[in-house]
Formats: sequence, structure tokens, C-alpha cells
Amino acid sequence: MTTGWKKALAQLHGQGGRRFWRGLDELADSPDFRKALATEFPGLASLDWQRRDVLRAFGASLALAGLAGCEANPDDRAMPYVVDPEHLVPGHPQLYATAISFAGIAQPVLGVTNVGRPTKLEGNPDHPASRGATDAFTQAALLDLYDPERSQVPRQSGIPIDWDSLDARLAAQAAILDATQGEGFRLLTGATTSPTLLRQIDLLFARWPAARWDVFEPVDDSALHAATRAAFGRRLDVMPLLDRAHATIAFDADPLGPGPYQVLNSLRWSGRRRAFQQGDGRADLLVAEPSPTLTGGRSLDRLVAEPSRIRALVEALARIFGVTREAPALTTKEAQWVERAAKILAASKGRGLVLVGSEQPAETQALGWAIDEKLGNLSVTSQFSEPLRPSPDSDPEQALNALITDMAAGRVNMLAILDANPVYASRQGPAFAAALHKVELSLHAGLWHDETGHACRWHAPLAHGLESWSDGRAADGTAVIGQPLVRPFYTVRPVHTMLAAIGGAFGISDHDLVQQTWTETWGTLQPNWNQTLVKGIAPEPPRVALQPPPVRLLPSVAFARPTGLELLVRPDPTIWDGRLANNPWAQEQPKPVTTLTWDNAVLIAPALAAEHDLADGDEVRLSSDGVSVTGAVWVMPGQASNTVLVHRGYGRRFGEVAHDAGFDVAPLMDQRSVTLTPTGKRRKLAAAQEEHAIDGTDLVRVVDYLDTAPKPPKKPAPSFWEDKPLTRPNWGMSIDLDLCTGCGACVTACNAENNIPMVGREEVRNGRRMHWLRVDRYYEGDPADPKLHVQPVPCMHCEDAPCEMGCPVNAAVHSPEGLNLQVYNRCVGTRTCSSFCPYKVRRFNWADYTGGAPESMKAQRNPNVTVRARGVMEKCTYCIQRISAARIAAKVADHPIADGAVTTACQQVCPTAAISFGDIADPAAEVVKRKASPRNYTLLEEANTRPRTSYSARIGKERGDG
Amino acid sequence: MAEEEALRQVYDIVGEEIVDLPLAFPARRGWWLCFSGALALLALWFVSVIVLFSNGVAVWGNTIPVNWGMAIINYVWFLGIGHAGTLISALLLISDRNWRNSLNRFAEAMTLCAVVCAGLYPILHLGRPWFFYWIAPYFNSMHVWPQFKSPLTWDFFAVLTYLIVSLFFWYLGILPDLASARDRAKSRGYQVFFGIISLGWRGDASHWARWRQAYAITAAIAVPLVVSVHSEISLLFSAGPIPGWNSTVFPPYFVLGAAFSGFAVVGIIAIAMRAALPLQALVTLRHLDMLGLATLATGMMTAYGYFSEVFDALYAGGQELATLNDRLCGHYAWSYWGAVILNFIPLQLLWWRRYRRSPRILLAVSLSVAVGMWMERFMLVVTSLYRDWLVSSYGHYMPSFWDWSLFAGMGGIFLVPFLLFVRFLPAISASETKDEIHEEATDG
Amino acid sequence: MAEPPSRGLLGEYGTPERLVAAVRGARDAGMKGINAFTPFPVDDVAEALGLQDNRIPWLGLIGGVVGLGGAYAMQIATNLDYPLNIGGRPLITLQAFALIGFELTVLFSVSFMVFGLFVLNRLPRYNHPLFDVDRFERATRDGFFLFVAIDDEDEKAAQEARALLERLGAKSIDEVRG
Amino acid sequence: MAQIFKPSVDTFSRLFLAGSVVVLIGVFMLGPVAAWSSYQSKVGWAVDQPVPFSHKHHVSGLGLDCRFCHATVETSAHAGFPSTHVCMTCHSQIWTGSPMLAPVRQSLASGRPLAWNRVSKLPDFVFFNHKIHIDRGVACVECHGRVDQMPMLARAHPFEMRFCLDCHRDPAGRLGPTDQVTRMSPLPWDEATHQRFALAAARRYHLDPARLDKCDICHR
Repeated sequence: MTTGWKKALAQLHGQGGRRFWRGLDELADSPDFRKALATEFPGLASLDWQRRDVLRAFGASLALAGLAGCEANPDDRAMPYVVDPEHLVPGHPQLYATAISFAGIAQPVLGVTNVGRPTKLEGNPDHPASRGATDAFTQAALLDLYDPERSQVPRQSGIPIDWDSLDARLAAQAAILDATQGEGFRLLTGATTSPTLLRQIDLLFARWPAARWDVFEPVDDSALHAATRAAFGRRLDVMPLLDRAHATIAFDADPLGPGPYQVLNSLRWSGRRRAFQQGDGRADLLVAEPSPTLTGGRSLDRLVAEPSRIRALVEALARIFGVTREAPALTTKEAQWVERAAKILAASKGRGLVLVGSEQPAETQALGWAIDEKLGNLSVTSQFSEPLRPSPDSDPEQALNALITDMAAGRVNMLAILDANPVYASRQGPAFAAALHKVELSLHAGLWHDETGHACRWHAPLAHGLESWSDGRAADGTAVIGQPLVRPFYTVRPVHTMLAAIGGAFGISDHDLVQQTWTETWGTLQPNWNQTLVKGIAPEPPRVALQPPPVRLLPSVAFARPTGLELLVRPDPTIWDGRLANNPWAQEQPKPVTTLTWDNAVLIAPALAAEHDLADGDEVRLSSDGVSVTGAVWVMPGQASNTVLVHRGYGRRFGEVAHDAGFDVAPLMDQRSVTLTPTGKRRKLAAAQEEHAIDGTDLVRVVDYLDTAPKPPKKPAPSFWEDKPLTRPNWGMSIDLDLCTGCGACVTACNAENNIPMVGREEVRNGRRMHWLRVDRYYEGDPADPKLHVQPVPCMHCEDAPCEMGCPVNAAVHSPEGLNLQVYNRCVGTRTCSSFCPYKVRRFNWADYTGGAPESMKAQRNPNVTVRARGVMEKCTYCIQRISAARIAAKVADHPIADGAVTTACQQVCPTAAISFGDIADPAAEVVKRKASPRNYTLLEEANTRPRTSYSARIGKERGDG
Repeated sequence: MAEEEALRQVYDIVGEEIVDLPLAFPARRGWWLCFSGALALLALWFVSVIVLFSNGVAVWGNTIPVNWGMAIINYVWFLGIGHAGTLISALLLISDRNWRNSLNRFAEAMTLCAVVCAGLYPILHLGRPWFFYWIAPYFNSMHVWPQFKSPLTWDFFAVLTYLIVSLFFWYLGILPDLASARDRAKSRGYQVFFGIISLGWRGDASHWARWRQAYAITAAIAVPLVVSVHSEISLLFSAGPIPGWNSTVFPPYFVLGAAFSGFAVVGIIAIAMRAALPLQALVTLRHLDMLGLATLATGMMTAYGYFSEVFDALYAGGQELATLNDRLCGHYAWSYWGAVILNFIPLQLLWWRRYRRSPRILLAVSLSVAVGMWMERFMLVVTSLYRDWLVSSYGHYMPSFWDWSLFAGMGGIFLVPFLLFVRFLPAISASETKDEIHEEATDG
Repeated sequence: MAEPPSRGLLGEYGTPERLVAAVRGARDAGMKGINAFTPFPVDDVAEALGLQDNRIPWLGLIGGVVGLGGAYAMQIATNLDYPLNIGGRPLITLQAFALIGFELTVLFSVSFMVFGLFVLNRLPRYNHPLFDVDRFERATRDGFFLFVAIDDEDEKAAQEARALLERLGAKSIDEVRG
Repeated sequence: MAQIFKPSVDTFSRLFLAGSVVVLIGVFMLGPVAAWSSYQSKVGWAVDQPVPFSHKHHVSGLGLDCRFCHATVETSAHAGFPSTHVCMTCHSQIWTGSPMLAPVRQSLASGRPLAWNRVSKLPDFVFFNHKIHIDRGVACVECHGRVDQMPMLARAHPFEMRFCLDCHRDPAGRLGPTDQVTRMSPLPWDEATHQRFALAAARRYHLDPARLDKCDICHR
């Protein structure tokens, strides 16, 4: 930023809402500003001055400040619209069925907008791949829309330009390419399922046959596809149908873990689990894995196994069912586990499922399918289909290398990179960047001016998914259409329009392009189009599930156990391949297993830590033939002692939020084994939870299946105070620990719904994170091989609440509906309530966490929730704003609030429906049924605070389980 | 006639020794040294407070779960110290222990300063200190009142009452001596100064009569007041369901601990003043002896509190036991053992009269007790909170620079007024000393 | 300038005991407006003067009652004015109110007594005829004074009074004017 | 010894004491008085506007219904402000040239909204919902006063918690027929009718004052 620019913005700093707008107006005429603009936005400076141009130039803050004009807040000015927008009632949130793409897979959502500002993404309840649930990534994706660091103008070698100059260049290039059949033109995109984008690409390459299209997706299905090609002779997607699997044996596979398929898999798994809870069949899950995962945490019996042992385990299992003859040597522990796995599989013959992680060598995966085939599971519990994310290359890795060589050799004169970041996210990043210099016209189009953007000569800002029309396919293959929730904040282009422009066609709207696609598919646009926009699912002829051809068994290549430590490189559970690295919600979301925030770490087993005398935060160097990476270690109970696990996505080289977080593991990406040497330095890691061992406590209760037989509910402990009769409504919550996987979607959903400020690494380490809802992680038993537990902890809304007793000013009081209220504007901040709270769910605004937020981020805030000021206490309210809305609606409609009329944000987002909320005075309510279960218990009963949030115990030992 | 004249001399000498102190102050240089030090601390206090108010409580080390830290620790500590002043003068007055007369005046002054420090802390530690008055009941446009079931509200009233009553008590006591100072003053300035604050006291017999009544009754109420005040402070903790806090022994335990630390600090001050000013004749070794005994007695009672706490924990088991474990061998064990050792080991010397009568030893013991009691408050607040109920919410606490700077600054708040008192007001009760001498004389 | 009229005579005595005796003597002689001044409270003097004033204790009692009543009234009234459910506890909890009850009892009791003391003693009183008497400065040090009022007109009575004070062993006698 | 103070000092000292007592009491009174004063609550203080819009003229003069401009009052939490477009529906026909209306015409031309100065504003931690109040028959005039008699709009009641509570603690009496919510003049009812209606309304809507004055009704 030039100083002039800084000065110009400085004038605006800290001016919120409408004042910001006014400020901008005056600013627009200040010479200071014009000079700055001329240097930063020559494109705009050249335009003749209209207020609206400043508006657009300024994008987010401005537009939003303007839109905020109809919101009831204490600002002195009221700014009505000039012309009322249609169907827009200030104070009425509007919902649009749309979709947001994650790694190419569309996540079907309902976008909630308040006076034109998208404030929340909810899962689309009508969509089979969502059922109203989303994952943490989708929740966080909303914040990217408001990221003040989003790219806002086209650039040429870093200098802002206007679109005309870029378009001129593209037009010229297109003309040349038309002449040469597209010779030397290369297109590199991220993975996509968008029919429209694919159609555009087909058209483009029909025009330029000599050109070439590659896909670069940091975390893709290529390994799986390689395996299927080996085993079935063709590239296939394989989806585990966990809802049908009564017995699942997972080898280094994490279907419930983070990723584009997490929601669908969790839905299916929880479906089976719930049926099992009600006595229908079984839901046995055995996992053998090198490092704890969410799936491992749910398993009945978890075997700690190095990646290289998996092959042996699968073979042993295969042998029992006579699939192979190899008899690998197993330790007794392994042997027992395999025995049990065999028993379980046999017990659910035809309904079992053997899952081998796609990181495993092809022949091991093939062996897994062979077992299923033998047991007649294959077509029942797995779904085979054409690749959801089509790719022109069978081996993307090679394709990328080929591209680099071509570029380096000067055989590429135009490279267009669409929504991909190879310079950072690929191992060949540096080589790629170097080769880019040889390309005459290198263009990067993306949401941010990121590493690749800097390496390319030209950069074009893309519109966020919520700003543009698009389409795509959800995890289950159904097509969805993404409609914009808001006009682009900046002078950006939707990806479709951009691709068209690359083809030399300008001014084509994304809307038209998408409509064209579907007119072709449907023959006629209407009525399908409107229906789709309402329901969010594009009607298509049903996809027929492929009948998998017989499994071709592959010769077992001698799998040499690597010397040194086995290295696992996995995508980060909260920022994935780094695409969410600039997103505070994602960064401060505790990692599902380690509870780390704002950093990745070198995960090592306690044994290994002891061997090298390492503690959490000690820095180590991981090196393997020449390349090395240094990072802080995190001691991970339940990890294989010979394995080192690192996560991708960190060590970004751009972005206020992203940059100094964690370390980049790219150099090691294709290494199998490493050596570990402590550097003696330390890095303070910010873990959301300091201690995890709960031996000897009953915080997380585990019962045998047999115990779940109905029993009379036990009476609460005696109390000095007489229980008040329950008037209706009277709110309560029940969380089923047998269903919760600990994915953490609820935490991010709560952030979005309740305007929860992110506080940053330093403050998290100080124990000052603000999450109203936390997911506690516990280990039980031997650190080398512990039982893993998760437990979401919102406010318990105690009936006899200690916190209320402490407050001297009546800021913490009990509502007749049983809510434990926190009245921010009355709070003076004595923090007694928090001292007295046995659950420590209260959060305090130690500093001004909200005032300093960027204007654009402020625009995301939920207008129905107070933004808390410095020095006040806050905590989970059971989403009281939703309760109020439902209460008012019910009053107007003159009927009692129906069960399910109020869903809390955490409940709504949960992919496994582990959370249930409702009126505990309504005998018909689902929450009441859950609380009636013999598994029901309250946390810290001995404190006798009469919590309204209760838990359902885990089912540990299962029916027929030895 | 001769012994009459002698007695008269004594009265006069007493007058000189005490009342003339401010008028012809001996240790001027020493005083200025101390005072400028105190002023420096006061400046530090202002800096700390400005930093605190402009950034919020974030500048301190507080966290969730340990969201009470130095502020509350020092609040309890300062208030505890204060109690000794009132106890000495009030308790000993009604039990007619005449050796009090040499100590009560500056002990009470010490009380006032300590209570001011104590009272400031809870306000400073608020998230929104500018709204502290919401704790007081007044007719507001919100129709909202304080929550009278909260220990904090009780504390507010307790500390306020205690401050006001101590002030009255102290002023009643000093009034006749102010008159005396007025009459001895040579310079006009002092005459006017003492003239004004002595309200024209003339030693009128009827005035004396009423004065006696008021003073005695106030003293009689002041004792239960002290007990109630620190009992209420203890409820601030024991009202919460936190292991290590929720205990019925707390009120007496706190009161005794308070007296314990208080006597120690009085001892420190007595010895210091004795060394700095020519008061040996008035603050005699006997007084130190008595102070030593009081410290020893309250100390041993406090020790009993420790034992009963441990017993409770062992008896209750569960979380209580876990907390005990955290205290004895947890991350902050130093605070527990520090408290035990500093409070009770040197204390044992005071069983011997000769140590009680040795200013050096007594000073050393008193200092160690003062520090030890601070550690106890730290232990009470921190070790209970940092690992209370849920494993997941275990945390840690490390006071920040601004925590310490404010604590040091509070030293300024304490010392500046106290030094001014020593410098300009009769630091020992002359009239009562004379009364004492008279009674002894007449008793023969 | 004309001297202000004489108000009475001030006699100084060596010890409290002598003063007590003098007071008794003066009263027996039927002197009017007798008063004594001592550097510290001497019970016998008060007794000899026949002071029977218990208004201070009464004020203390009244203050206490007012404080206690006020405290409970305040706490009950405010809770009834805006009834809120606090931690499931009963609305009116007399036990919990006792603490503030006690504090205000003490506060009001002491305040009543202290302010009562000043009012009854007519303090502050910065200018007083006695201060004109040079020797009177010893009243706060080591002097024990007896004051008897005399009528400025009646020379004879004044003489008698002076004689009496001397007889009663006054070390010195001053005329109080003003 | 000589007198230190002149007799006058006693007079002054007593005056001073009396004075300080008075001042002390004064201070204690002043706080509330200031807080409850119209200076604080802005009651009756006309606010000047970019366009001198007269509610008096438009409501009692032309007989416009409140909802003509504040259109969303029945359907939303917010009553809503009229867009420039709404103003121009009439003023494109009448008073087209009036200089008074210049800002309105500019706004339409430039697309830049009019910036009205709020008269009835609540802090952002208070969530008032027009919809439910209108639905229950709380007339506009209950809170906003006789805007039909205000040439320049002013606040009719203190928009403070006490004002909200006064009504929430005794709601029934404030209710009227829902078809009369925008009526400005008092209903032509006698006391008895009022009583009867209040009782009926209380029963009909299950009004519970003990519930309505709890914090969560307005604060979230």
C-alpha cells in the first residue's frame, strides 16, 4: 500500500456504518485520496468521477455500510433506500437455496441474508447430501466473502490496472490462438464439478484443439482412481455407504474426517448408528490407523498401526476369508484385532464394509475390495460411480510436471490458472514459479492475489461463490445451482465470465452461461429453473450406480518398511490445503484431535517424544534426502510410535491472517520417511485445551449396550430450593455423545450465528478464546493407545445457577423459560459468574475484541445479536435470538411454539444430529424423549446445579460384542 | 506538692514527645527520602491505572479459568492487614488493656490507608469500572437494583461501612490531641491548621463525658464489624461451588488470618517508627512483647485453619481432595508451602519472651508473616481456580508486568497518606496516655 | 477601647483530684455556671459536676435501629419492585439480607453518635472567650481548670467568687471576658 | 494565648458545614434529576431534518396513514423509512418545483439516500419489534405520541428502560383494537369500555406482566 493510500484509509479508520459512508464521500473529493487512487487504481482514476464509482471501487466496507442503512442500530442517521428493492423487508432475513464449492464439490446450502448481507450459511434441508447440515469449512467459507484482503482489481505485474487493459490483452491473445488452433495455450484449473464450467472448457478446446487443459487439486482422488484403475480397469469413485454397513473395518481410512465428503458420510454413519441405538441391527466399527482420526475416535476397537503395517493387517484379514494365501507375521495385539475384525465381518456378512485408505498402495486397496467382494458386501455397502471431479489426466502429478517442463522449454505462450494455487500448494511450487517467467502471457484468476497471483504476470480477481451464478455437483452426485446472495463488492468477475473472456468473449454474464447449460440439459429452461432455485436441487435423470466389475487382485509388491520414521502428510483439518488459511474462523477453530489453533505441528507419539525428550512446542527438523522442514512438535497420544504426521495448508506467504502461521510442508510432500532432529528452539503453540486425561472421572460416560434398556429415571439430588413447576415453554438441550464425532462444525456455526470475535494465537494461548461452544477432547487409559472421547460443552443453563448468585448487578439472571440470561449491557465485569461456574463456559471480553474488526468483517455480523463490548461477560444463550423470533411468530400466529420451531445454530449444523433442543415441558418433544433415555446424564451431577443441557452416554461395548 | 509537680512534668513531657513531633519533626531527611519514594510509587500507580483503563483487563495475566488474579488477592490481603488496627484499638479499649494507647493511633491510621487500597482494587478490576456505582442502590431510569444475594454486594456495603466507621473512630481519638497540638503550636500556620481540624476542642468536662461514651460504644461495635467484614470477604469465595472455596471454615479462618497479618504489619510499623522517631519511652519493649504475643496467638489459630482445611479435604475426598493435591504438589505449590513456611516456622520464635522483645527478630518474623499471608491469598485464589472441575478447562495464571506495577503502585497509595500522617499529626494518643499515667499514679 | 464584660473566673488546679475537690466546693458554695476543663477525661470531675447525659448511647441505639430497619426495608422492597429469579433461590431471603442488615446497623449507629457528639458539644467552635485566657492553653496539656460564672455588674459577688476559688486552692485565677 | 480565629470564623464554619450538607444532598439528587430530565431523554426536543418534513401536515392535514410511509411496521421488527421513491410518488406531481424538496429530488437524481436524523432511536443492545406490538394493538401514539400535532418531529416519551417497563408491567391498559393502531386521537371510549377491553385483551393474549418485564424480552 502506498502511504497516500494509507493516509486516505486512515481517515476512515474506526468509522462504522453510515458515518463510514459519509466519510468516504468527503474522501472521494480529497486530492489526497485521488492521488492515492491514481497510484493504486489507475483504472478507476481514469474514469470520470461518479459517486457510484467510488462506491464500487471501495466495495465491501462502502456497499455494506450503505446496506446497513436500514438496520436498527443506535446510529444517529437513518438512510432509507432511494428505490425500495423488491421483496426486501428490512428486519426479515431472506433465505436463498444456493451452493458453495469446496475443492470442486458443491455443498448445498441456504444462504441467509439480512438487508442484502449474507450473514449465515445453513445446510439445505431438502438436499440429500446435506439434510440441513454442513461442515466447518462451509460455515467458515462465508467469512471469505468479507475478507478485506480479497483481490479487488486486476493487476499487471502487481500494479492495479482496469479491466479494459486486461480484456484488450486477452482479446489480442485469443485472436492469435484462433489462428494457431490454440497452439501453446494451457489452462490449469482447480478440480471442478460445474457442468457449466466443463461445458465452457469443452467448447473452448473444440475451438483450440492444440491447447491443453490440466487440473491441479492439492488434495484429490488420484490415488483412489489409480487403485480402481488397477483393480477394476477404470477410474471410479468409491463412496462408502455407511448407512448400510452394519460392520465397518477401516484401515487408515477416515470417512468421518474433514473433507468434501464429510457431511454425507457423517449423515450416513449416524443414520446407521441411530438405527442401532433403537435395536435395529449393529453398527460395529473397527479402525486400524497410524494417528487418531474422528473415525478412529468412534471405533469400538482402535488398533494403532503404522502405515506400513496396514498391508499386513489387510492380508491377514483377507487370508481368514480365503482371499489370499499370504500369511504375514502379526504381533499378538494385531492378531487379536484381526480376529475380532473377522468375527464382526462374518457376523454381518453381506452388510459389512472394508475400507482401505486411498493413501495406501493400490494393491492393498484392491485386497480390501476383494474381501468385500468375497463376502458379498461390495455392491451393497460401497457405491461405485464415474469420477465426480473429472480430470483430463490420469496422473495429475505427472501432468503438472509435464506442464512445468513445457513452460520451462518455452512451449507455452499462454497459461491461464483458474482458481488454483500451484505455486504454494504443490511440491513443485518453486519450479513452477520459475517456469512461469518463460510464459509470455501468464494469467492467474482467483479470490486472492496469492502466491500464484504474484508469480503470474497478470492477475484477475474472481467473484466469491456467493457473489456469482454457478453450478456443481454435491457429494452424492446430484447437481445444484448456485445463485448469488449479493452483488459483487468489488470489480471482480465470476469464474464463468472470466473463462469466457479468456476465450475472447466479453460481457457474457455468468447467469446466461449457467442458464444455457441447463437449457441444453433440460431441453427447456422452465419450469425446472425456478424450481431449482427454490429447492436447490437441479432435476436430472437419476445416476445409475455402476456394478463394479470383478476385482483384479494385484501381486503383492514387497512393501519394504521405510527406514527412519514414517511420514504422513495430510490436509489440515480446519484450513484444508491452505484455502482457508486467511480465514480467522478456520484458523481459531480447534483442530478436531489436537485442539491446536493457528498452527500446524509435527505430531509424534508419546514414546517418540520420550525418546528424543521432546515436549509440546519443541521445534524439530524433519529431513529426508536433502529437503527438510522445521516445525514445533505436538505429542499425540494414540499415534504409532514410528510415525510422524504433518498437516498441509500452513506457511502461507501472503495474507495478514495466513502468513506467520505454522510451517509449509510442501518440500516433504512426496517423502515416505524422514529423520527427526530437535533444534533446541521452542515455538509457543496455542492449544484450546491444556489437559486431556480423564482417567477416574465420569465426565464422559460409557455404557454397555445392555445397559441401555429403559430404566425408571433417577431422582435429582436433594436441594435447599424447591423446584419450580415447569411452565411452557421451558428450554433444554440433549447431546448424544454416541453420535457426536467431534467434527467441530457446531463451533464455527456458533461463531457465525452469535457474532463471536476471534482473538488470535496470543490470546488463545492466554486462555482467552471466545467460543461459546467448545468441543472437549479427552483421552482415557494408556497414552500409547488411549480411548478417545469428545464432548461438546455449551452453557448448561443450570436451574440453580451459581453464576447468577455471584452477580452483584443482576446481569446474570434466570428467565421464566429456564434460560440462564446474560444481560451484556448490565454487566460491569466482576467475572464472579465465571469464577463460580463449574463448567467454565463463560467468556470475558478482556480487551476490545470487536471494535477493531475490519469494516467488511463487521458487515457479516448477525443483526439480531448484540455485539459485545470490552469488559462484559458473555456465553451461550441457546440462540436466544432464534427463540425470540419463534416466540413472536407463534404469538402472531396464536399457537404455542411447535417442537422443532427453534433450532440452535449448533443443532442445525450438526451432520450427525447429535444435538437436540426443545421445550422440556412438552412431553411430545424430541428432547424430552432423549432425556428419558437411560443413557441420559448431566455433567458434574455432584455440583447439583441442575443443568438443562444433558448428555447421552456413549455405547461402548456393543450387542453380541465379546 | 513535689510529686504533684513531677506528675505535671510527666504530662508535659508526654505532650512534647507526642504532640510536638509534627511541630518539631526530628527525622526530616529520612522522612523526605521515604516520602519521595512513596510519591514515585504513586506515580507508578497512575501509570498502571491509565494503561489498565485504556486497554482493559487484558493487560493483566487473568484468564479463563483464573479470571480473578492479583486484584482480588491484594484486595483480601490489604483488607486483612487493615483489620489489626481496629482490633488493637477497639478490642483492647473495651478490654481496657492500657498498653494499647501507644499503638492504636498509627494502627488505626494504617487501617485507613489499607482499607483505601483494598477498596480501590475491586473497582479497578472491573471490566467496565466506569459503571462500578451500579452495585449501589439508587433510583435509576432502568428500574434495576443491585442483586442483594450476591457476596459482592455484601462486600461493597461491608467495605464502605468499614471505611467510614474506621475514619470516625480514628478522628474521635485524635481530636483532643489535635487541640493539644494547636495549643502547643508556635507558628501561625500550624495554629490555624490544627485549629481548624481540632474544631475548637477545649477539654470541656461535659465534652469529655460524651466523647467517652461515643468512643467506647464505637469501639464496642467496631469489633463485631471487623469480624463481619472479613467474614463477608470470605463468602466471596465460599459462596461459589468451587473446590477449595466452598467451605464453612472460611469466615473464622479469614478473620484470624486477617488479624494475624495485621498484627504483623503493626509490628513492622511500630518497630520502624520506634527506630525513626524518639518514641522508645512510649512504644516500649513491652508493647512489642504484646504485639508478638498477639501475632503468635492469631498465627497459631490460623495454623489451625490450615489443618482443618486439610482435614476437610481428606474427609470430603473427590474434587476437594484433588484441589488439596493441586495445592500441595500442583503447579502453584510454592504458594502453599511458601505460606506454610513463612507464616508458621519463624513464628515459633515468638514463644520466647526474649525474641518478642528483640525488635530485629520481631521485625523479621513480622515481615515473613506479611509475605506469607500474601502467598496464602494467592494460593486461595489461584490454586482453586486453575484446576476446578472440568479437566478440559484446566488453565494457568501468570501475573503480568502491569499486575505487579499496580501492586507496587498501591504501596504508594498506602504510604503517601500514612507518611503525611506520621509527619503532621500526633502519631500516638497523648490524652489517653496521660489518662493512663494518671490512673496508674492514683492507683498508687 | 472598652474591655468586653467579664463572664466568669477561671481557676487552675494542680491535679485532677484538687480540681474535683474544687468543683465540689464551688457547687456547695452555690456557684452558678460551674464547668471544668481537663487535658484528658477525668470521670470524677464529670461526676462532681453532676453530669447525667445519656443522649449519645440513645442516639447510637436509634441509629442502629434505623440502619437495620432501613437495610431490610431496602432489600425486601427492591426485590419486590423487580422480582428476578436468581439461581433458583427464593425471592426474599432474610438470612442473606442479614449481612447488609448488620453493616448498615453499625454504619448508622456510629454516624448518629459521632454527629450527635458534635451537635451536642456545639463543635466546631473556633472562637471562644476562654481562648483569650493565656494560661488556658495548658488545658490541653497539664492544666486542670475550674470555671465559675459571675455577674459583671455585681462587684461583690465577683470578689467572693475569687476568694472562694483561692480557698479551694487555685494556683492562679483569670478573668474570662467576652 | 490569643484567639487564633475571629468570631466570624464560627459563623463561616457553620455556614460552610450547612452548605456542604446541602451540596452533598444536591449532588445525590442531581444525578437522578439529570438522568430523568428531558435533556437526557430528549423528550419534546424537535430535531431538524434535511427536509423540513411536517408529520402534522401529512397526517392530520392530508390524512395519510402511518403505514403509507412506514410500510413494514406490521410485518417486520422495523417500521421502515420511506424510500425517496415513495416521497416522489406524490411530489413528482405536486410541489414539484418547491425548493424545500430540492434534497429529495437530488436524492432521486444522484441515487444518494436522504439522511434523516433519527428521533426514536434505541441502543443496539435493545431489540424492539414493531410487528408484535402492532399485532397486539399497541397504537403508534402510545410510544411516538401525537405526531399528527408535530410540525417537526420530536420524541414524545423518554425512550428509556423505565418507559418500556411502565407498559410491559401493565400492558392490558395500553392495548386498543388492532384496526385502530394508527389512530392518533384517543379512542371515543368511556372508562368502562376501556376496562372491559383491557380485561378481554389480557385474557385473549394470555398477557403475563410478570413475564413481560424479564430481561430476555428485550435484551439478547
